Amino acid sequence: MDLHVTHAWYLVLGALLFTLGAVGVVVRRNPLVMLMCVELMLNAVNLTFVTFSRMLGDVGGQTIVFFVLVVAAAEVVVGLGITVALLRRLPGATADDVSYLRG
Amino acid sequence: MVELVTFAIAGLVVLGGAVGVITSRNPVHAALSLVATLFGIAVLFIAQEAHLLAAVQVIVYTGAIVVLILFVIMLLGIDRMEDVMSEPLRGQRALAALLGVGLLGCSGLLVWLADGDADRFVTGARAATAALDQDEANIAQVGRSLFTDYVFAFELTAALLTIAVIGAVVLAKRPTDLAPLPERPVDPAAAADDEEVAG
Amino acid sequence: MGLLATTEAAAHAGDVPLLPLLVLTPVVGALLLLLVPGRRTELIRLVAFLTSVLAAVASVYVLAEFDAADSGMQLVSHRTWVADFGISWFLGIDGISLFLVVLTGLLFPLTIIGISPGHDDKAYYFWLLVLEAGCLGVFLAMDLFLFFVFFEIALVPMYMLIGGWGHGNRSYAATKFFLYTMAGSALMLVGILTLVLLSADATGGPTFDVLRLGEAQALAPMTARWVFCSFMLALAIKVPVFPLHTWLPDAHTEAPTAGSIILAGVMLKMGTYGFLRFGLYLFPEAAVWAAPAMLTLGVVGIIWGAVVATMQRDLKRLVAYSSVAHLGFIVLGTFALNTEGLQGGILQMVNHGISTGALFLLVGLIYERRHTREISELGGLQSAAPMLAAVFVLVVFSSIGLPGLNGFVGEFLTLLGAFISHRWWGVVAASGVILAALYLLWAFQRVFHGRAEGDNATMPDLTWKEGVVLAPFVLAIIGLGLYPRPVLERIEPSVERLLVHMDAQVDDWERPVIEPIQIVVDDAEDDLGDGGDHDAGADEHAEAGR
Amino acid sequence: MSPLALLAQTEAVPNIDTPIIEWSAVAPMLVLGVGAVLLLTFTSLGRIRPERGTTTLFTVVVALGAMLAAVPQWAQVQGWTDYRWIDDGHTGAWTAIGGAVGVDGFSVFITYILCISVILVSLLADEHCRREGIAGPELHALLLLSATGGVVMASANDLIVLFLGLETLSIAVYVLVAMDLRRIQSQEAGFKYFVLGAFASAFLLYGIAMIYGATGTTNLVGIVDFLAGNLVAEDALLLAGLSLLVVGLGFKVAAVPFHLWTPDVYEGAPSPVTAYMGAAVKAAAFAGMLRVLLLGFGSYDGTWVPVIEILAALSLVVGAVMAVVQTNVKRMLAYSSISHAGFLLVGVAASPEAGTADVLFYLAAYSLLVIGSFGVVTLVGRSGDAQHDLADYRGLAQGSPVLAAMLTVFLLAQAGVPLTSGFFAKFYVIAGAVEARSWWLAIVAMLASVIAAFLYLRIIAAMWLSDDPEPLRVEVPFAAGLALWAALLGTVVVGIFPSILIDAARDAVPMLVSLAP
Amino acid sequence: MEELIWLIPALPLAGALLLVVAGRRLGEPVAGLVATGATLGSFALALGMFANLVSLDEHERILTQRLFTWVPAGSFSVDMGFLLDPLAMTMVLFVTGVGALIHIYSIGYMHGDPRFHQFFLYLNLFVASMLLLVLGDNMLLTFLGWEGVGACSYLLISFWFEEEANASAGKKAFVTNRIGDWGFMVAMFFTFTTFGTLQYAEVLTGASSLAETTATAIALLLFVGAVGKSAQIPLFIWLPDAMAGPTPVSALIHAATMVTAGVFLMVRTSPILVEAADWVPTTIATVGALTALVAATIAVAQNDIKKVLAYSTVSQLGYMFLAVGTGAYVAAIFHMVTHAFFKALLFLGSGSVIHGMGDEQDMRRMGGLRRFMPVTAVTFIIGWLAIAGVPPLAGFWSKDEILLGAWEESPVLWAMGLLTALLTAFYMSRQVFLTFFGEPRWSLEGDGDAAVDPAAGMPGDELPEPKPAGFHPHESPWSMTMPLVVLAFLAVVAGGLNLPFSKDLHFLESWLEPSLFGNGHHSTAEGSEKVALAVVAIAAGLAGIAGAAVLYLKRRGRPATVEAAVLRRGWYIDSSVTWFMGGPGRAAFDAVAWFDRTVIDGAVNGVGAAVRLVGTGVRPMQSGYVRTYALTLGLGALAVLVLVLSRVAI
Repeated sequence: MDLHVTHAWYLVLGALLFTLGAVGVVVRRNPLVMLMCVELMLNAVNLTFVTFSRMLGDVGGQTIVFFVLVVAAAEVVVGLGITVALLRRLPGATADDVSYLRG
Repeated sequence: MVELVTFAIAGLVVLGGAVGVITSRNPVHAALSLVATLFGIAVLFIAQEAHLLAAVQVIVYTGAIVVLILFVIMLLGIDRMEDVMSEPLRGQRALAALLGVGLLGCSGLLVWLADGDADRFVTGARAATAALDQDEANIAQVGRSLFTDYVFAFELTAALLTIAVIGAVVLAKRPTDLAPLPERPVDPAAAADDEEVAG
Repeated sequence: MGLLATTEAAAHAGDVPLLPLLVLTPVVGALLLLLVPGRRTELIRLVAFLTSVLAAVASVYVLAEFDAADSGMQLVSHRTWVADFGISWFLGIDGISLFLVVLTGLLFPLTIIGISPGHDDKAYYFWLLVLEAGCLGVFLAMDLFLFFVFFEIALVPMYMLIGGWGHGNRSYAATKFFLYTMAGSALMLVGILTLVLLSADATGGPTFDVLRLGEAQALAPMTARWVFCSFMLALAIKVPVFPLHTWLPDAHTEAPTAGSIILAGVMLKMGTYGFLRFGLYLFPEAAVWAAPAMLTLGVVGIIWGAVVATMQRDLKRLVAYSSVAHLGFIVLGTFALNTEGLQGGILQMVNHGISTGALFLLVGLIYERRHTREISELGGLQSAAPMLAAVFVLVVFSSIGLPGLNGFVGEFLTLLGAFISHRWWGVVAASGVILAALYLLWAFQRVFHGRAEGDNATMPDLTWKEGVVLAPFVLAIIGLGLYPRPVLERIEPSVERLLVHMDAQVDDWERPVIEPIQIVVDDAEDDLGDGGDHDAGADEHAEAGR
Repeated sequence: MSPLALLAQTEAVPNIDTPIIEWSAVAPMLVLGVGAVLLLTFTSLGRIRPERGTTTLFTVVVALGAMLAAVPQWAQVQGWTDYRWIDDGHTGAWTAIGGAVGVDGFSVFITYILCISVILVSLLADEHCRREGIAGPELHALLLLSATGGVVMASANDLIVLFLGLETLSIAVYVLVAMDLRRIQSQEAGFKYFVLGAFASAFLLYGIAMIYGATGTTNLVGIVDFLAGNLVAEDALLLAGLSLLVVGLGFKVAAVPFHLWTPDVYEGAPSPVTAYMGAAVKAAAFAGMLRVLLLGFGSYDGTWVPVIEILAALSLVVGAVMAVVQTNVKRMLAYSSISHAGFLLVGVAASPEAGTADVLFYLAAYSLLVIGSFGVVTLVGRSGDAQHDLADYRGLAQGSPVLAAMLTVFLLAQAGVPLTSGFFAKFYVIAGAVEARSWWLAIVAMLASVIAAFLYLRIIAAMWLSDDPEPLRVEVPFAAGLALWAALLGTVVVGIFPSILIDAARDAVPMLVSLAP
Repeated sequence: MEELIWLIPALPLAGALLLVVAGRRLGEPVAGLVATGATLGSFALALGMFANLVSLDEHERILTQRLFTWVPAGSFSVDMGFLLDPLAMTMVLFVTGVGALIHIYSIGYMHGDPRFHQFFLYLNLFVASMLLLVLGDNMLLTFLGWEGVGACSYLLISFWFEEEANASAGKKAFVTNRIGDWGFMVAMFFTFTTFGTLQYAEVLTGASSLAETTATAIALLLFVGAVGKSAQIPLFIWLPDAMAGPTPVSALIHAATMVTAGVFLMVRTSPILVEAADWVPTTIATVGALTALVAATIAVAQNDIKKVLAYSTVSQLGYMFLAVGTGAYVAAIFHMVTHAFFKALLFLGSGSVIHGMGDEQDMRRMGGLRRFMPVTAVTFIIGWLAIAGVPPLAGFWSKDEILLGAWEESPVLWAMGLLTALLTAFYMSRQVFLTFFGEPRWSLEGDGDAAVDPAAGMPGDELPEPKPAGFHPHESPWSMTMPLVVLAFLAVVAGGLNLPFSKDLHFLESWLEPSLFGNGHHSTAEGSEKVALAVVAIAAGLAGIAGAAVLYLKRRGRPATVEAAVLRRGWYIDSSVTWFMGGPGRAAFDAVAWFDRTVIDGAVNGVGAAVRLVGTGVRPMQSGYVRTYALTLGLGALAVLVLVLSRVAI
């Protein structure tokens, strides 16, 4: 059997990764792990971009990944900043503990 | 065949890492799993001939981002085990599973609609201006793209990074005279009852 | 368009812009009030009073300027407001609105001088004047948008008046009033826009000009009915038509006296006025279609309002429910769709404003003295305050519809109109006069008759000032009852024009008119007489068929 | 040479045809961005920190400068011959910098909304920061930077530029929200906003990726050309991408069911920042949404209009209903902003039929309203930014009648009472919906506005109608007073003479123009 | 002369206005004199007008005057205009005449009342309204007067409002009348839609062209109006209660004038009645006869001197309707006039008695008053004889004509009328005997424990307290007795208006001829038949008197057998109505009010509550947990995806 790696495989892998990331954000309580899960999602998108780039024969997709990386970096910086500030007040808090605002 | 093996191994690493991220009780383990995933992705980049991105992926993500995360974990000492087996929010997991299944179902639907052939719906015009050229180095191509089509976006990243810097600075400050922590709010449903009824 | 041109030509081009002046006078007064320091109560009252008197003078001047023979819009003021949507500042007056404007103009100074708020005078008079502007605007606006603006803007001062100077449950009542009315008008806005936008082709670009929209009649019948319903809902809530009336008792009961007077005297008329101006004029076919339903609601309102009023323990609430019944008559007259009914309806609007306004004023005076509105707490007031009782009984009679007083003429004409077009509705509605006597006289008996005890026995009678305030009401009650002709005369051409318009627009409908039997000369042969009988019978059938 | 060049394996770098940078096209964002950097530079160079009044003044000047810089753009777009002090020969809408930036009336209009928001919010924040100990010039710098992102969104002709603009805006706002380090609520809000924002961004990005796959480009002009030139039979990927775009943008505009962050974040954020979010973030997000959906996917309106309509209806109703049961004024206004987003979505849904003028008008009017409302909230919140309960407003009318009157006007305007800008805003949106023949949505919108009116009345009643209150005297600092008066003036003037604004909004047509060859 | 018609009602109206403005200042007795003067002026004017009318040719005896258009609306137009024809003239004369007398009487009767001037104000207003009623040249103006008299009646019945009963009686009168007014109004609607006008001139001349159904409807509805105003079954219950008002009011309004307005209306519109289906007059006659009989039976058992007269009035009004129903319009008017005289006389006499007895109204506390109040007694006795149908007094002639008409219509009706006549004679005699004859019963006989109450044992409800010893009734002042004398004179001679003996003596009949459009009933009975009937009637009257004499004068037999409780309670009609209104009626009203409050308003508030409930219910979704939010967001995204993709996949 000629098992050929098609583009679809990459795309499905990306979708799987995205899903895992999304589920991770929803089920994990540690703020940093949540952050990591978002990174998983972004990476899934990156993979998708690169795959499309290859399929389309267009370098633009790869360039976009570049920007996504920058955004991810900036997000992480700010996200970590916020988390640090938050955890300074509430040492050891999980995401669920941060629920003063509700209703 | 090489691609198949590469894909299989890298794919497994990617997924394994991802599962590790979302199941590790220890955040440090999660971070390390993330590194695995990122590496896997980098390999898949290479498999798709995006060499520059593979390099950047490793350098920026694993080298900078994950390390930063690890620093914070250490700094705050929040490497406490998280009880991943229990879920305080009722229905959260079931619905999360629904979300996961749904998203996968959607992608499955897409694949099914395309009859397994992604090209059927990746209908985009094959690039004419910035075509991937097998002869030219990947880096040059990305570079050209970056400075032509995406030059504005490229410039814009400056603002993004500036903000990140300011944000880090601002949020790292240690405030004086903290406001006391508010009391835990009561259940919102109960809170609504003792309002006056009008209208 | 031609219509507009002629009416504009008819307006005195060189004269002062009377109608804008009328609307803007209270606004200016209100703004002036803001400049007066809050401590200077007397000055504030003076400014407010003078402003309202000025507006009253202007409204009377409008009455004087009004050409009774002209059925179209008079004293038109037309300025483009929002060009791209065809919105304009378009004021005009005709027989339909004339007396409502005069009533509004005259009612406000009386209210201002008659009742003092007790606290926060500045804000009180400010809102009252804003309210006056809004009320006048509603009756004068001939641009749908402008109408809507005034219709809505009047809510705010009334909300504030009820909420700020009302009684016990004022916040609840004010909110209910505001939201209920707003709910209706919210849908009306959708209706207005639908009408305007769907007519845009026919009118050459969107326009809110009522006259042009009415002439164009561009909507498909079903659409027109839907839009009509949206108008009706909003207006019916305002009137209020049964079963949308329950905000009224609350609002009236909790409102300060001034609020009640204006609410009953002026604001309820916005709805019935809208029925005529917009419901009938813009959607003649739909109005004909809906007439039986509206008549039914009118009749139910008359009887329902009366029955519920009978059982009230709160004097003000009782009067409020009596309004529901009275406005049922107006609805009845309006949807009779004939000259008699419409004229009666309009006259009844004025009459109700006077009678019920006076009733609320009197109840307010009693409340000021006794600090209660509970009927059971009162009793035998006539011995302590014979003048008050005398005026009260007169107003009660007017409200009951005693011939010779104002209430009767309008009531009779509305019933007659209903009878002409829909016989049985008229017959049933007429029984409302029985119930009116029942609840009002019973209330009067419980409050004024019997032996006075406790505080009731020492209640002071009317003061001079109160007498002066009440005098115009009394005069109007008697005057309009004995000589309503000047009013009816001015109303008639416009009503006639409206009906001609409807007649022309609705294909398979003719406005109900009576067809008197051929009177056979005395010395006619018997068989001729039989022939006459036969004709009459045929007429009856024809009428019953409609 | 950049590090990238060092990585290059080739010996000779070929010449690159870099696109022309039309400075006039990016002048406003440049002014804003550079202004922010300059602000930071100046303040960090000086040893002594300047009075914060200076920072505010500087911010106002920068924003005014950006507005000034936008004037020639407007003149160009409208084909006016005057006011073109930077004239590079364009007339009408045009596209610049390699097709990444579009200059049209729409973008200029949004630029104005953003700049005015920045000015008013910085005035509001002036005293607030001093009182709350929110450090340094960073708040103002972040305001300017996020506005830069907003302007980028409004003029983005490329999805990835839009995304970057969005992130610029958002990340800055994450920081702004979390900035009040004394209050844990602020950090909580920042955290929630951040996590959810990043989460939503991922969806948005995934959507962009799909669209990229389906059309082969992220440039809106390219997408339109592609869709016009090809009959896409298998458009599932495109539709999926479009859906995720709607989700991502729906999150930013706080449409139900992507709205859950809104009340918490609005409540937790420092009050001036809340004002900014209500005004500027919403405006930028809607600008982005309109640009993408209307310009990029105008031919797919059959797909996205129903979705937007559902989101609109949900937002209208949920926002209004939830607002009714709140007791915290900030939260009430947050929910009401969701309802307003619903109104705006009604306009968006109608935009293929009725154009964007109604949405733009609404955005402009609402910006002033929300800044005014939250401005008063800022002042009444007083020390600790904590007095936000409905009960805290008792007696405001007795102690500070002018402030109470102002809030009343703003609230009535939000309720859509005539002679305020809010009325015309609703009016135009409903007109749009009627023009688009979606009566059901118009009716839902109006009914929701009635429900929402209840909550405005509650606040008004708390101020004016409560029994025997202690008079509540609130200090009004000069700068904040200025901002409030400006917002009030705008609200009332536009409410009486809407032509001023609606004519401009009608001229502000969004347009996609191919890059000139 | 006709241009002065308006003055007739205007004079009393002016009097009323003057009293409104200056009544309090004028005070007693000037206010009374002013009012009396105004009415007398009207009377004088009416006399002049009468002379003028008589001088005209018979066919020209219709004077009209139009003042102004009252209600113009579309095709509807009604004038403030007057129609003075013989019928109206008759009414005007006796209204102003009797009215003036009662004004004079009231000056004495109301002496000392703190609201003396107000009383005369109302009286004047009443006279003005009554004159409008009879003079109006269209139905609407008649209705104006019709309601005006009703309002005045209300005001006067509840004149002494401190007593709850008086106030209730006033209200009851007005509301009951309103039921009739409903009929009148609807009748006007019918008339207008049929004729296009409400002018009598056109309506009555055009009536012959009416379709029978229309005429039936109008006639019936007018009759409903008349039933209310003239206190016929079933709406008669208000009139006995109306005696709560001052006695002159009872005399003027509730005996002589207002209550006869219904009869006037029926006669006025007789051309329509003629066109109606045959069963309509029959119904009217039956209702009339039944009312007459029932009221007479009730009157038999009343102890209140005014109540007897009140039921008597109802009964006599029934007579008049009997006449109307049998087409004997002239007889109806004739009886109306004679009744006005003798009933006013009786009421005023009873007022004089009450006055003299110190406000005692119960006849069981009277007796032998003829010695104390000779003038009153004599005049009252004349009134008694007149009403009892003793020839040659006025009542005999008019009653005889009615019975004649009834006989020709149906013997049953005649029999009912005759029985009524018998009863009338009986209860009137009973009244006279109890009041003026026998021994005084107002105070206890003897002293201390041995004191005996002379009234004890008389049937009836609880006795009023006896008067203190030494109480002496007194004769009334001249202002009260003078009218009595005048009225007594009229009661004696009024029969001369329409004597049956010869066509030439039918003064009234020929006088009214132009107003009746030839619709008057002309007796076809033979002279002998007439005489026989008259003899039977006289015999019945005498029998009644004799019976009463036996029972009350000679004190043989037990009065209680006659004065059955069921009669005293008025066949329980009134109490049934009261029970119904207070019981099921009130409950129904309460139910409606409850429905309004709970269901209709409840629905409104329910919407608000529902919004709140939903808000509260959805609130937990806003749990504060960022993960919930993320999940919702994700599911929302999924929903959008599914929504959009489902359109592709399917």
